[in-house]
Amino acid sequence: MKTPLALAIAAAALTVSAVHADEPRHGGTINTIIQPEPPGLVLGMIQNAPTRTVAGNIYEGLLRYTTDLEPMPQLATDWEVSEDGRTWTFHLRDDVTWHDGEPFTADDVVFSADVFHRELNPSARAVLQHIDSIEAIDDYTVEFTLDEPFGPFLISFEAGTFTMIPKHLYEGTDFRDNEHNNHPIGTGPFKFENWDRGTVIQLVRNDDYYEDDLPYLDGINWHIIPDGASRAVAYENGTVDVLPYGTVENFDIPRLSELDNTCMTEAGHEYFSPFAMLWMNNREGPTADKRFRQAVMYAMDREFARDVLWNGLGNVPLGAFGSNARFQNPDLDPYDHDPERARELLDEMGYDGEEVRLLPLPYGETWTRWAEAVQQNLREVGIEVRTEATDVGGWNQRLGDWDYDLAFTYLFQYGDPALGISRTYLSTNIERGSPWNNVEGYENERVDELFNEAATAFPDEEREALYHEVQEILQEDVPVGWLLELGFPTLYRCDVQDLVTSGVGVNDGFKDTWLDR
Amino acid sequence: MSFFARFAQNRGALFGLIILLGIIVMAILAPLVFPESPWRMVQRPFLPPMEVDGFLLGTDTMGRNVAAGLMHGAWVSLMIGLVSTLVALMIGVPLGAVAGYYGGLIDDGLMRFTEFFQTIPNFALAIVLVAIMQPSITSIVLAIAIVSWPPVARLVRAEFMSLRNREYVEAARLVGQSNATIIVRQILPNTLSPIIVLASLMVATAILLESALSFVGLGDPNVMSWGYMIGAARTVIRQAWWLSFFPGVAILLTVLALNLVGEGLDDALNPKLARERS
Amino acid sequence: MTDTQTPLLSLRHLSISLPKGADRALAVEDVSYDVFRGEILCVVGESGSGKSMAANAVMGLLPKGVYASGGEAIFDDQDLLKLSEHQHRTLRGLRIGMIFQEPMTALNPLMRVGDQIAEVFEAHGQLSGRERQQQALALLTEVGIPQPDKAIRAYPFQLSGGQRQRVMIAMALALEPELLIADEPTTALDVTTQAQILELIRDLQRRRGMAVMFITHDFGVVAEVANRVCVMRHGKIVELGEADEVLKHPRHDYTRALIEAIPSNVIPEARGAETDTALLEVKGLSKVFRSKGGLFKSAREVHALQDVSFSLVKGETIGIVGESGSGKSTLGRCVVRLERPDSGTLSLSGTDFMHLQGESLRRERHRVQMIFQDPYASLNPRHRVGYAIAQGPMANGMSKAQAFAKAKELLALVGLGGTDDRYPHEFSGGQRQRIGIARALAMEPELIVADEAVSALDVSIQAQILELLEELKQKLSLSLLFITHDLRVAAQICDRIIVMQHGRIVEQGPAREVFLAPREVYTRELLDAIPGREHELADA
Amino acid sequence: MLYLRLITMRLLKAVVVLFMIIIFNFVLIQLAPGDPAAILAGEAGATDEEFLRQLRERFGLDQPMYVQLWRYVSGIAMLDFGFSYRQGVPVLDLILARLPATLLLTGTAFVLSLALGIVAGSLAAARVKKPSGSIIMTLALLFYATPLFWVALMSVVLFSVYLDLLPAYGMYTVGAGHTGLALVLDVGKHLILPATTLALFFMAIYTRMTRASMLEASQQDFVKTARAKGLKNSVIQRRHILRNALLPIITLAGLQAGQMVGGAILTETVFAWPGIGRLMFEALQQRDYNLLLGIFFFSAALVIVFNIITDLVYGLADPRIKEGS
Repeated sequence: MKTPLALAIAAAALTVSAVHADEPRHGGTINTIIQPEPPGLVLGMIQNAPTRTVAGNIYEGLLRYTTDLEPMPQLATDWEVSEDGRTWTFHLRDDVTWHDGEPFTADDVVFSADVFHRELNPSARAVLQHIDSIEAIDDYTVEFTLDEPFGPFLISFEAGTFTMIPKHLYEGTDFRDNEHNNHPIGTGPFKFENWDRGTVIQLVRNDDYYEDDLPYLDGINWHIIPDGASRAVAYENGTVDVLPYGTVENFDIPRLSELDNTCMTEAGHEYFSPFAMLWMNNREGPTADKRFRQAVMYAMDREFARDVLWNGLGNVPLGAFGSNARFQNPDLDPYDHDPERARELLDEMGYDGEEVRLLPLPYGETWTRWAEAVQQNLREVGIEVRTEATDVGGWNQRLGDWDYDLAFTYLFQYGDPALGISRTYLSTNIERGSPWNNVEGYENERVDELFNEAATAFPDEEREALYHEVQEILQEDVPVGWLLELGFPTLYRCDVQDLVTSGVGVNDGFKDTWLDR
Repeated sequence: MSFFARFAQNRGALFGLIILLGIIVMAILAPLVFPESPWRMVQRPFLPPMEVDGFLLGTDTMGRNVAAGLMHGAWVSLMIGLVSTLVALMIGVPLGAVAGYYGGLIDDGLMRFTEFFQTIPNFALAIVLVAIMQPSITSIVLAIAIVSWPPVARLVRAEFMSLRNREYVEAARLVGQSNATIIVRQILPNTLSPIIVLASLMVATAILLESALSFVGLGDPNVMSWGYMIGAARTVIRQAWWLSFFPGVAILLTVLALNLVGEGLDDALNPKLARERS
Repeated sequence: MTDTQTPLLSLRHLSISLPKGADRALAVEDVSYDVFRGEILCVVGESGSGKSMAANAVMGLLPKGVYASGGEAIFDDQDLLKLSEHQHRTLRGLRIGMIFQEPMTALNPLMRVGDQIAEVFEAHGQLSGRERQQQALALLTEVGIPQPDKAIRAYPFQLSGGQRQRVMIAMALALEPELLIADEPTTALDVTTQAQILELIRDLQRRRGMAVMFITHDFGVVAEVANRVCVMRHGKIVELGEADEVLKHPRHDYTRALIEAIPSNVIPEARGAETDTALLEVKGLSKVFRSKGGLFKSAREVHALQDVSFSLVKGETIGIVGESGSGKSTLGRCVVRLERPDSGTLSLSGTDFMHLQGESLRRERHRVQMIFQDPYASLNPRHRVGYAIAQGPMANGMSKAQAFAKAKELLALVGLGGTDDRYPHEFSGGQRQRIGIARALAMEPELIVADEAVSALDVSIQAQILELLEELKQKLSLSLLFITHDLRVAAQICDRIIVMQHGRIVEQGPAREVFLAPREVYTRELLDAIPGREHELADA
Repeated sequence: MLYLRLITMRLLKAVVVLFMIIIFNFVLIQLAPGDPAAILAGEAGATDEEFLRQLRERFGLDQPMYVQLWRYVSGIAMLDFGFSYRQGVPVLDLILARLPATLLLTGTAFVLSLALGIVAGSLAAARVKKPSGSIIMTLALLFYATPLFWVALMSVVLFSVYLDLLPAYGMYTVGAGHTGLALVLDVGKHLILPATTLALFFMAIYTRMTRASMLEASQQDFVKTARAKGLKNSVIQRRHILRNALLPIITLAGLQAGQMVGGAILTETVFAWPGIGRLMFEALQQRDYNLLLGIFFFSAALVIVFNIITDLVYGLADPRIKEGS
């Protein structure tokens, strides 16, 4: 009797009644924190985390993703793919307007993807290189043609990656000097209101938003507080209601999460799945020896780091693919904490006590502490370690110049190995100047082949087999140290409802949020 | 009255000296009392003081012994304070001596140079220098020295200017002593007491400066210093007060002791002033 | 001044204690003397005699740690030593006024002169603001300040030393006190100014009929102003009596010694030059000091020396006499080449001594040496005196052993044998001056310049040093350029005298001539201003 | 007239010093590792050569160093401090936006520390050897010896968290929409903790300095003269001793006022005060050269302005300078 649709509705109704006592209500402004202060708010021009977090509520992409990384309609209502997996057609909503009142059409999509992102956006370029053409079929239909099937194509339409930029304001201008950069215009549920540098960024409700009733909130204030302890105080004394991940130090989380009326969720980071790694320079020094790298893996007490430094949040990874990643191979031999084994490996390779330099990640206290713990772990198996502190600039430079032996980092996985994982191991991705490519200098032809084939293989079963094989090779070679799949918790007052409704969390989640006050 | 008797007349100075000696003993005994690295994670994290035997001051965020860190840190803090002061003296004393002794254009030039360094706020310059050289003991010591030599140069210059026309200096010139001999043998020994007093205060300031640098994350990551301990404990100040409290008190006491000793030295080296001041 | 009168101030068995660690326990021991209305009592003594202490006790201005430990000081039937600070304060300025030695520092540099005088009235709640200013003006007129209407608005730094001392006197006399205490009020002044201030004090005292307690170290001043004298030594009274009596017939040896130590007016015969070859020849010497313009100041030029010419023959002693600012010290410093003259010539035994520079100057320096004024500043406190003397020869290439042996010899020569391993602070002022002389001699110089070499010493010591110089002159046939502000001292030791004023030579000639028959007005003024000279001349 | 000449002379000197500072900083920062394009690229989380090339070209980083320096110096001559690489806003705008906050903070702290320091110092000088004097000096020594940031942290914990009396951070209550007097009061409330914290250390300095200077002044002959006049002790302390003792304090205060800008880095960071001290630290970490140079320039200029003011005040206070020449 029951159609799937009815089922869904029933389930939704059930969820609603179970979780909320009330219907969503309008009104109220939410106070939260942005850390660090973003350099600008035009997504696509700037892709760093704080820009994504704020501007994801101003701009939108064609799709959103659930916490299981399934696509949801946003500006596109539905989409289809051709048999050969090369042609994708998106149907757009016809009732969308930009914040300045102009209608949003297929031309904007073509402009954004083909012109704007091609010129400015390196992470979009990684996808765009697989796209032959983008055409507006009519005002509300867009067709993408790929040169060959590309596995992660459909996962690339998140607001922060393929941001929709208003063609009528940007076409023909110098994008970086466009006057609208200081007053971003998007299609999103919130409009830019004010940015008092060093203090606050304020967004207000978009009254003309196309989805009925949404958003519920009158506005969002993103407070800018540079000191971690002060940010914790801001939450404690009630100034802010939401602490997005990364805004308070991990040591504060247990204490804060036990405060009255405080809830915590780890959901909302699935799209990024931040994966902490230890770069090991494969080119020279002791780290060039596979056995040394294996010894490092055995020497590190990753459970300790997770439990003490990350409050037990997150997951010690098996290997190169995180547990959230698609196509993880569960049958690999794990690297457990085994100092004895590490010493054996070091003896075997004849490690002579040559000093290795360790670069911590200059992103706050937890990372500094972590580097200290790893340093101590390594010293205890007999590795001479010297920590070299750098600031963000120095860290970028040193990694870009490959001037390190061991270095902390974390990378986003972007939902698909072809976007987030392969970039770290492909030898074609060895290039000076960037801290995000194959920085360790790992070269393995077989690995290159497997990753390249898997990216364009179709359908998924074929991809899985290829990815499983590559994981076995990586597990043996240990090009980098796999430290932790980070759990980035979001803390909020329990009366803030529907805060995290997608795989990017608060980055685009405030449109559904309402206050039960 | 002997030097020490005059020094000991100032009860504060005596008190300061005792504290300082205590801290020096701490620094020297550290490797004996805690032979293991202070970085070693030895107990469960966030152990409050006096809860477990052998962990008088508790453990830190990663289960490292605070008492061990404090004792090893004494050595580091004192060394940074001392060495950076010595380096600052090595820059400031010759500059000030030459400027004050020769006067004229040389003085003008050197003083413009000194003023130039004083025009940039100290702490800002120190931060920039450490960041550029990358944090390490050497860069921290250098940065502290570079921002703290101008007062030395000014003091030495002033002393030299007031002494260079003293009759015994003129007498030395008249008997044909060379300028270098006059600077080193006639004038310099007579400027030592104010320099010693200033130096004792500079050591204190250097320790404060080092802790402030560590606080903003520019400490040497390889050594356990008090500044580092506070910087590291700052984020957990709410749940583990003892982590920033003990090193904070240690800094406070050291700086206090050095100041008291400085005052005592001043009294003992300038007995006339001391009588007026008391 | 009859003994039947009740004294205004009466000190009875006064003792004053010094703080622990001082060189003696009591600054003043069992001292009794009276001061009567209408008289000037001179308390005279050398440094360390405790002569000022009693006055300070009377004023309630004893330094910290010093206190009256016995006796009493009766002023108008009350014991000043027993007064509370408040009671004492109401007496100060109102009934007892005081003036001090250093006119340069005794006035608040940040307050206008008029306001500082007006403060005296304010302190005792007298007169209204306007009246105070008027009164201040009247006082300034009375003490003879030029342009009192301007001076009243001036800051102390704008006045000369003598003018400041007049302001101090105006302040002390503002409320017409019955007793004026003058603590060495003229010591820091030039001799001509000193004469004027002494005259002023005497004049005011007579007109107002007040009592003056005048503290001084100078018997000349005593002769000039005193009705009665109280001679002190080591905190005790040596002799007390009528001024004439004490001066003419000192009963105590110490008093006699002091009076005898004053250079007399009897001038020894000039010895005459041994040769007539000029050792030092100075021609048309000029020196200008330029102060660099500061932020608020414009650059200033001072012509310290203008066209100075003279010559000194080997074995001769020439005295350069002048008041402060006359350029006499600059001349001395130019001769030893601590300063470089701007123009003129300066030659030593025929060699040009003026254009030497750097290393060549350093090599020639030993030929001219200097004896300095301040015995406390002229020896490096960190060097043993043997080394202080030896370092000169060593710098000129003598071996260490030889130099130290020589130092020992010279110390013996100046009467300090066996003291070469002591530090300067272990010596008295006079002894240090002897060491300074030994240091100069160590270089075996052709010429010695003595710059105010005895001015900082007590008269008795001064006499000894002069004697030593005289003796050395004979023994070593020294050539000496003797710079002093004191014509009498110059006349005692010099063959010839040069009188300087404003950087120029006013008069030069044989000592006897200049002293007894001066040709120039200025020289005569200088001579007339010497305190007590008329008195002595009358005696002689 | 005199003042006019003074000011022109000082300004000329200031221009020379500032020029030296520009060159010095420029060279210094060029020596630093890390180039701003790489950092921007790093922050973006993804890069390729094209992106870096675009950035470098845009900021003129592809030019030789002397060209960069020349552009910068000639820009400053026309009050153009360039563009902030990271924030995409003219440097001058960023600094001017933050400058008032810093001036408010340091100005308040300065006045507070100077006033309290002088009062406490004179009290301590007048009560030498008495317990109250010793207590003041002990406190001053404690404040002097306590790390600034530590006091800041402790005061946040005490006053904002446990007592909930004062706001812990920021300059005003965001979203409260205060205007007029309410805004002034709001900012005032936010100012209390940072200004007091910053002031404590400097207050300790001024207290000690005042006391020493007063004791020295009280040894002067004119104090004895004043006492001989029969003046009350309080009048002597105030009119004679304090006035003379203030002269060296003015000089010191001028020097310290500049150092306060440095101290403000710590205070502004802990209290999230939106001033240039904090901006500087952020700019440094992000290698935002133009911004950093701009801030250096401004803080040096601030120090120079303070020094000129000091000279003028000194000139007013000391008649020997005012009426000299």
